[in-house]
Amino acid sequence: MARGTKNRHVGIVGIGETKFSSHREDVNQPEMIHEAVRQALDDAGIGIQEVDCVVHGNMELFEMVHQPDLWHVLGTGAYGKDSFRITTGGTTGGTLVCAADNLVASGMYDVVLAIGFEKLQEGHTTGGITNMADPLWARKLQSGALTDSAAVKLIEEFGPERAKRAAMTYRIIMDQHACLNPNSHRAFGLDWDQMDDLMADSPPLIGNLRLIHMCSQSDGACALIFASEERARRMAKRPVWLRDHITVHREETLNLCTNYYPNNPTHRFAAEQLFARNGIDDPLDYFDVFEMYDPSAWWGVDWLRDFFLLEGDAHLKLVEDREIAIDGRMPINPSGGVIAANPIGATAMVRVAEAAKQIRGDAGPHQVPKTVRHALASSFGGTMWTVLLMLEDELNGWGMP
Amino acid sequence: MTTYFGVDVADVIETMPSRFRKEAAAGISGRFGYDLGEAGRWRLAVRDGDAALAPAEDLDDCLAVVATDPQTFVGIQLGKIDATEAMALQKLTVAGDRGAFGSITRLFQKYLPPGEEALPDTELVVLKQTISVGQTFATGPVMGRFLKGLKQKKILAMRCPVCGRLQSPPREICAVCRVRNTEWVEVGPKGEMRMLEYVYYASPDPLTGETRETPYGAIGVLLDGCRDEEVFWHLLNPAQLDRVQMGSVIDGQVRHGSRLRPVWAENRTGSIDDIQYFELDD
Amino acid sequence: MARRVGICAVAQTTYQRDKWHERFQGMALEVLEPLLAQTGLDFSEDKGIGMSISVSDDIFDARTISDNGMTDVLGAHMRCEEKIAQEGIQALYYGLAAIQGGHVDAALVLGHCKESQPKSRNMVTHMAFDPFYTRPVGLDFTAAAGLQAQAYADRSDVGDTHLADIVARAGRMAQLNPATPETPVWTREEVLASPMLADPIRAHHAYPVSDGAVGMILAAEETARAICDHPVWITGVGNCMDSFFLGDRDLASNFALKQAAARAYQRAGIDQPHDRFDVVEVSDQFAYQQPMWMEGLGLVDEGQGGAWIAGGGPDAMNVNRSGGMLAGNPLILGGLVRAAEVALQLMGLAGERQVADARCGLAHGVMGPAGQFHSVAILERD
Amino acid sequence: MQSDFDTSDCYTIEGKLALPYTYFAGRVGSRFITTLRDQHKIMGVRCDACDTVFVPPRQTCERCLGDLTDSWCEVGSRGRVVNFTVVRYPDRHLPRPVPYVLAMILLEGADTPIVHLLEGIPPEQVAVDMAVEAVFAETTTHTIRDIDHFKPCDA
Repeated sequence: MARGTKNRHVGIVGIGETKFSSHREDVNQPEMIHEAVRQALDDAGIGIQEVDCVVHGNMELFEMVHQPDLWHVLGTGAYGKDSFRITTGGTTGGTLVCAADNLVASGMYDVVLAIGFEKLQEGHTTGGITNMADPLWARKLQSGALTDSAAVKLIEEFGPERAKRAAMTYRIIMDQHACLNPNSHRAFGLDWDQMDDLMADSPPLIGNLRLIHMCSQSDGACALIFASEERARRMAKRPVWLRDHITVHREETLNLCTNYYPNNPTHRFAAEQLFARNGIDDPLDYFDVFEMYDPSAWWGVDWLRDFFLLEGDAHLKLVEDREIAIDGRMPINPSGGVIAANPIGATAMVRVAEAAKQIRGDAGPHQVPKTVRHALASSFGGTMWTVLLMLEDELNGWGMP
Repeated sequence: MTTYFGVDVADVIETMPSRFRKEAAAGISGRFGYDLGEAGRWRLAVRDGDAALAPAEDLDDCLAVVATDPQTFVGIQLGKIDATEAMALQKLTVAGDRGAFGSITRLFQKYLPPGEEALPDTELVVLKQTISVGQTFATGPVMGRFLKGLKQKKILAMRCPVCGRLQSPPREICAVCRVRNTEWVEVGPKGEMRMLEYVYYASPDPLTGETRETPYGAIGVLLDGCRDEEVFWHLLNPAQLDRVQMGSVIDGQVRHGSRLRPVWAENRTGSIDDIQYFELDD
Repeated sequence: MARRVGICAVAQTTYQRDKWHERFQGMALEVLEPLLAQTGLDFSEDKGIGMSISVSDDIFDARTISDNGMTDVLGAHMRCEEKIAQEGIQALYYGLAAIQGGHVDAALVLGHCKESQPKSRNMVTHMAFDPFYTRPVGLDFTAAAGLQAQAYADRSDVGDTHLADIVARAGRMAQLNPATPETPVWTREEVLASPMLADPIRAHHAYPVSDGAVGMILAAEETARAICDHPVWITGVGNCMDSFFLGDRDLASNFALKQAAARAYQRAGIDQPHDRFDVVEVSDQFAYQQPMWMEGLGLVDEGQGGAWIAGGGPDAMNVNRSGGMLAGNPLILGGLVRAAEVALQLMGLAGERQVADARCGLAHGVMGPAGQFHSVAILERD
Repeated sequence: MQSDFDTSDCYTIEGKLALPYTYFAGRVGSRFITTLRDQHKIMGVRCDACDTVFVPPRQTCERCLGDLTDSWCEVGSRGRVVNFTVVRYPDRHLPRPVPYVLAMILLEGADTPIVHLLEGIPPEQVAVDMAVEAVFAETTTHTIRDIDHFKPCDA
C-alpha cells in the first residue's frame, strides 16, 4: 500500500497489565483501567504530566457505555489532555498500538498512552458479539465468536484423530504457559495424561469446538506508553521499537458457514505483505517469539500456517513436536495467550505488551529461555480481520535513513 | 509446604473456620468432606452457626464430599479457576448431596492470601439490568428487494459485473472488484449442505433479548446455481441435526453433502423468518 | 518538520430527519463514489488510498463493531481500515497523523450515522453516563446541556432573544445549503414561542435528529497537488478532555475548548486568532453553544456573546454559513461536517453560500455531556 | 434524496437492541452506596493534594492521579442549589414523569456538586442558592437514588 517514509521512530517505554479475572467486582471500569495506567506510568518512570495524549478503545456494547472514554477519564489520566478513541473490534488493541505509533511518528506528540480495556463480566460476551452481525440476516444465525469452522477444516484435511490431538496438544501447551503467568485468568494445570479425557469429555459448544478449546471471557485492561526515539532513549533502559505494522480487513459477508478453502486469507495476506516489505524470507527463523491472538485452540493451530507462510502439515508438526512451547523453536504465547485471558478490547494490546516484555527480558516466570530480539504480535477481530505488528530490540528496517 | 499460584494450600484450609460467616449459617448443619489428594482429607462440621474443621481418615459420614486436587482447590478459592469448568473437566467432583454442598460454599468469605490487604467486610454492590432500545432497521433498495423476494418464495442473489461472484443476501457492491452489483439472479431454492455449525451453547438473541433454544444448527447451503464459497447462511431443521452430511471441496476434490430444501413460513413478511429452516430433500 | 497534508475532496449526503429508504452502506456509497471520481484515486496497493478511517458509533448503529458491515463500502476489503469511535472531526485529526507519520500517503475519511434508527437519541446519550451516580437521575446530553445553558446564561449577556436570533439565522443559512433541505426556517417570534425542552433551552434551540454521511480524501502534499487543484491544508489541530462529572467542572468556563483552541493555534502559528479566520464553523448542538463556543475559541470577548449576536457578529465573521449543527447533522458527525464545510468554502465550492476569497477557516467539534471534549482544526489554502 | 432514487423496494423492519448487563460499583462505590442505604450518610473523598472534597467518590483523583481509596469524609445531607434545569421532554430512560427539576446541589462540606432530582416545589419557584436536604429512599436501588430526591429546607 502506498506510503511515505516514517517521520520518526517510536518505542514502547512503559507497560501495564491488570490481572485478568472474572471476579473484578471490587473495581468499576475506570478503576480497573487505572490499575494498568498506574503500572505503565511506574514502569516508564514518569508521571502523567509527561503524557501528551491518551488513546482509548474497547467495544461499547460489551458494557453498554456510549463513548466510554468520557466516563473513564476518572481513571485514564486524560483530563486536560488530547485524547482519541479508536476501535476496530477484537483487533482494537492492535489498532490502538498502530494509532499510538502514527500519533508519535507524526511529530504531534512525544509521549502517548494507549489503553485497551474490557469488563466482560458486566455484559453478555456472546450476545454482544452476535450483535456485530447484520440485523436483518446474520444476527439471527451467529453465535458470538463461536464457530467450529477451523475444526471442520483441519479434520477434513488431516483426519479427525490427528486434528483433534493437535488442537488438544496446542491447548495443553497454552495451559502450561498460562500456569507460568501470574496475570492469567484461566490456568488449570492440565497434564498430558488428561489428553484423551479432555478430547472426549469437555462440554461441546459447537461441533468439535469444546469449552476447553475456547478463549475465556475476562475483565482486564492493558496500557502501553509510546515515545519518540529521542524521548524513549532518555526514558527507558531498554525501549522496544515498533518496527512496522499492517492492518487487513475483509468484507463482512465472509461466510464462516463454508469450508471451501481458503476462505480466510487475511492473516496470510498480512504476513506476506509485512514480511516482504521488511525483507524477511524465513519468518520462523527471523522471529524469536510470537504472541498470537488465538481465540480457540483450533484457530491457533490453523493460523500458524498462515502467519508463518507454511505449506502442507508443517504447522501441525510444529505443534506435535511441541516446538511452540516456551522452550521450543518458535515459542507461541508464553503468556498463555487468549485462551488464558481475554478482556477483548485489551486482548490484542496484551499480545504487544507481552511481546515487548519478552524483548526486554523481564516477562517474569514465563520469560522465554533464550535471547529475544524480534517478536511478532497479531490481532484478530471482526470478520477475520488482522493487525500484525513487529517489535524489535534495535532499530531496523522501514524508515531507516 | 506446597504452594499453588503462590499460595500455601494449608493456609487456605486452616483459615476456613475464621472465614466462616456465622450469620449466614443459621439453619444449616451437617458434616462435609474435602478430599484434597496429597493435601489430605478434611471434615467440616457445621452446627448452630459454628464450624469446626479437622483432618479425617475417612469421610463416609459426610453429607457430601468434594474431591479435587490441591491446585484446583486453591485456584477456585483465588478465582483463578472456575468451579463449574473444573467440574466439566472432571478435576472436581462432588459425591453425595450436591445441593447441600452448594449451600455451604456460600458460608465462607473469600480467601485472601497473607499480606494482601484484608477487605473490610464490605458488600460489593452489583446492578443487574436488561437494556433495551427499540430500533427501526432500514433495508435499503438492495436488501429490500432480496427480502421481498422471500415473500414470493424466491431466493435472489446479486452478481458482480466484473468477477461474476454471486452474493445472497446481496450487497450493494462487490468488495473485491469495488463496483456496484447490477444483475439480479434467482438461485436455489434447493441446494447442498456445505457446512453445519452444531450449536450447543445457548446465548441471548440481541434482537429480542430472549435466550435461544439449543441445540440448533446454523448451516451453509450451496444453493443450486452457486459455486465455491457462495453459500447461503440459514438454519437447519433441529430434528435433523444428526442426519445431515457436510460436503467439501479440498484441492478441487468435491465431496457432496446432503440435499436440502427450504421450508417456507405460512405468513411471509419479507424477513429472514420467511424461511423457517432448511430440511433434508429426501 | 512533518510533511503537509491536504484535504483533496469532500462529499456528503443530504441530512434528513429519516432516510428510511437507505441503510448505512447506501449512504456511505453516496459519499465514496464522488470522492473517488473527484480525485481519480482507487485502492490499488502501489499508489492507491492506503487507509480508510471511518466514523460511526456502536450504540447509535445498534451494532457491535459498527464499521464491520462497512468494509466493502469503505473500499477496505483486504486493506487497512480503522474507526474513530468519537467525534468525527477526530478522523481528520487522526488522518493527518497517519499521513504525517509516514504510514500512508492518502487516506479516506468517511462517517455515517442514522439517528432515526434508535427510538430516542437521548436514550443513546444517556448510556454515556455511569450506571450508579448519573444514569439513575436520568441524565442525557440534552439535560446536561440544559444545566450548561443555565450556567452560561448566568455568566454572560446572552438572553432568550439572542438565542432566538441564532436559530432564525441558522434556518436562513440552511436554505442556501443543499445538504440541509429540511431545516425549518423560523422567525425570532416563533422560536421565542416554542416550548421549553430543558430550561433555558427551548424546543427550537435543539439540533434536529438527522441521518447522513460525510467524507473526504486526505493526502500528503505531493500527492495532494497531483490529484487536486485546490487542496486545503490542515495547519493546526488540538483537542482536550474535561472532567466527566458535571459537578467537577465549571460548566461555563470553556476549559476544554480553550485548551483545544490554544493547541490548534500554536500548531498553526496563530498568535491573534480574533481576526484570522475568513470562515468559522462551530458545532452548535444547542443555540446557546454558538456564542459560548465562540468565546471559548477566543473569537468573541468573554461574556459578550449577546452583544456579539446583537451586533451582527455571526454574519460579519462568517460563522456557520452552512446553518451549523442547528440545521441538522448527526451528533457524532458534527465536527467532521463542519470541517467539510470549511474545506468547501476554502476550495471555492460552497455555491450560493460561498464567502468571497476565503483563505483560512476554523472547524470545531464537540462530544460528551455539556462539552466535555472539544476538538479544533485550522484549515488554510495556498 | 437523489431525485432518481428508486424507493420501491425499500422498507423498514422494527427490531431491538436488547442485552443483559451487570454493573459493578467497586469497593469505593459500594461503600458509598451501602453507607447511604444503611446509615443515610453521604460520603465523599478528600484529595489533600488538590484540596478538594469530591462527591460522588472515586478511587483516583483525575487531576493529580492520587489514590483516594481511604480518604473518606462524611458530607452533609443538606446543601444548596448551584444550578438547575427543568426536564420537559418525556422519555423512557427518565426517572420521573416530566416536568421535573434536575439540580446541581453542593452538599455541606463538599467541593463538587452532585446532580439530583429536586422535588416538593414548583419548577418556577426554584432558585439558585436555595437550601435543600436529601430525602432518603424507602427501598434501595443500590444507586445514588438511595437518595430518592432533594427537597427545599430552611437555610
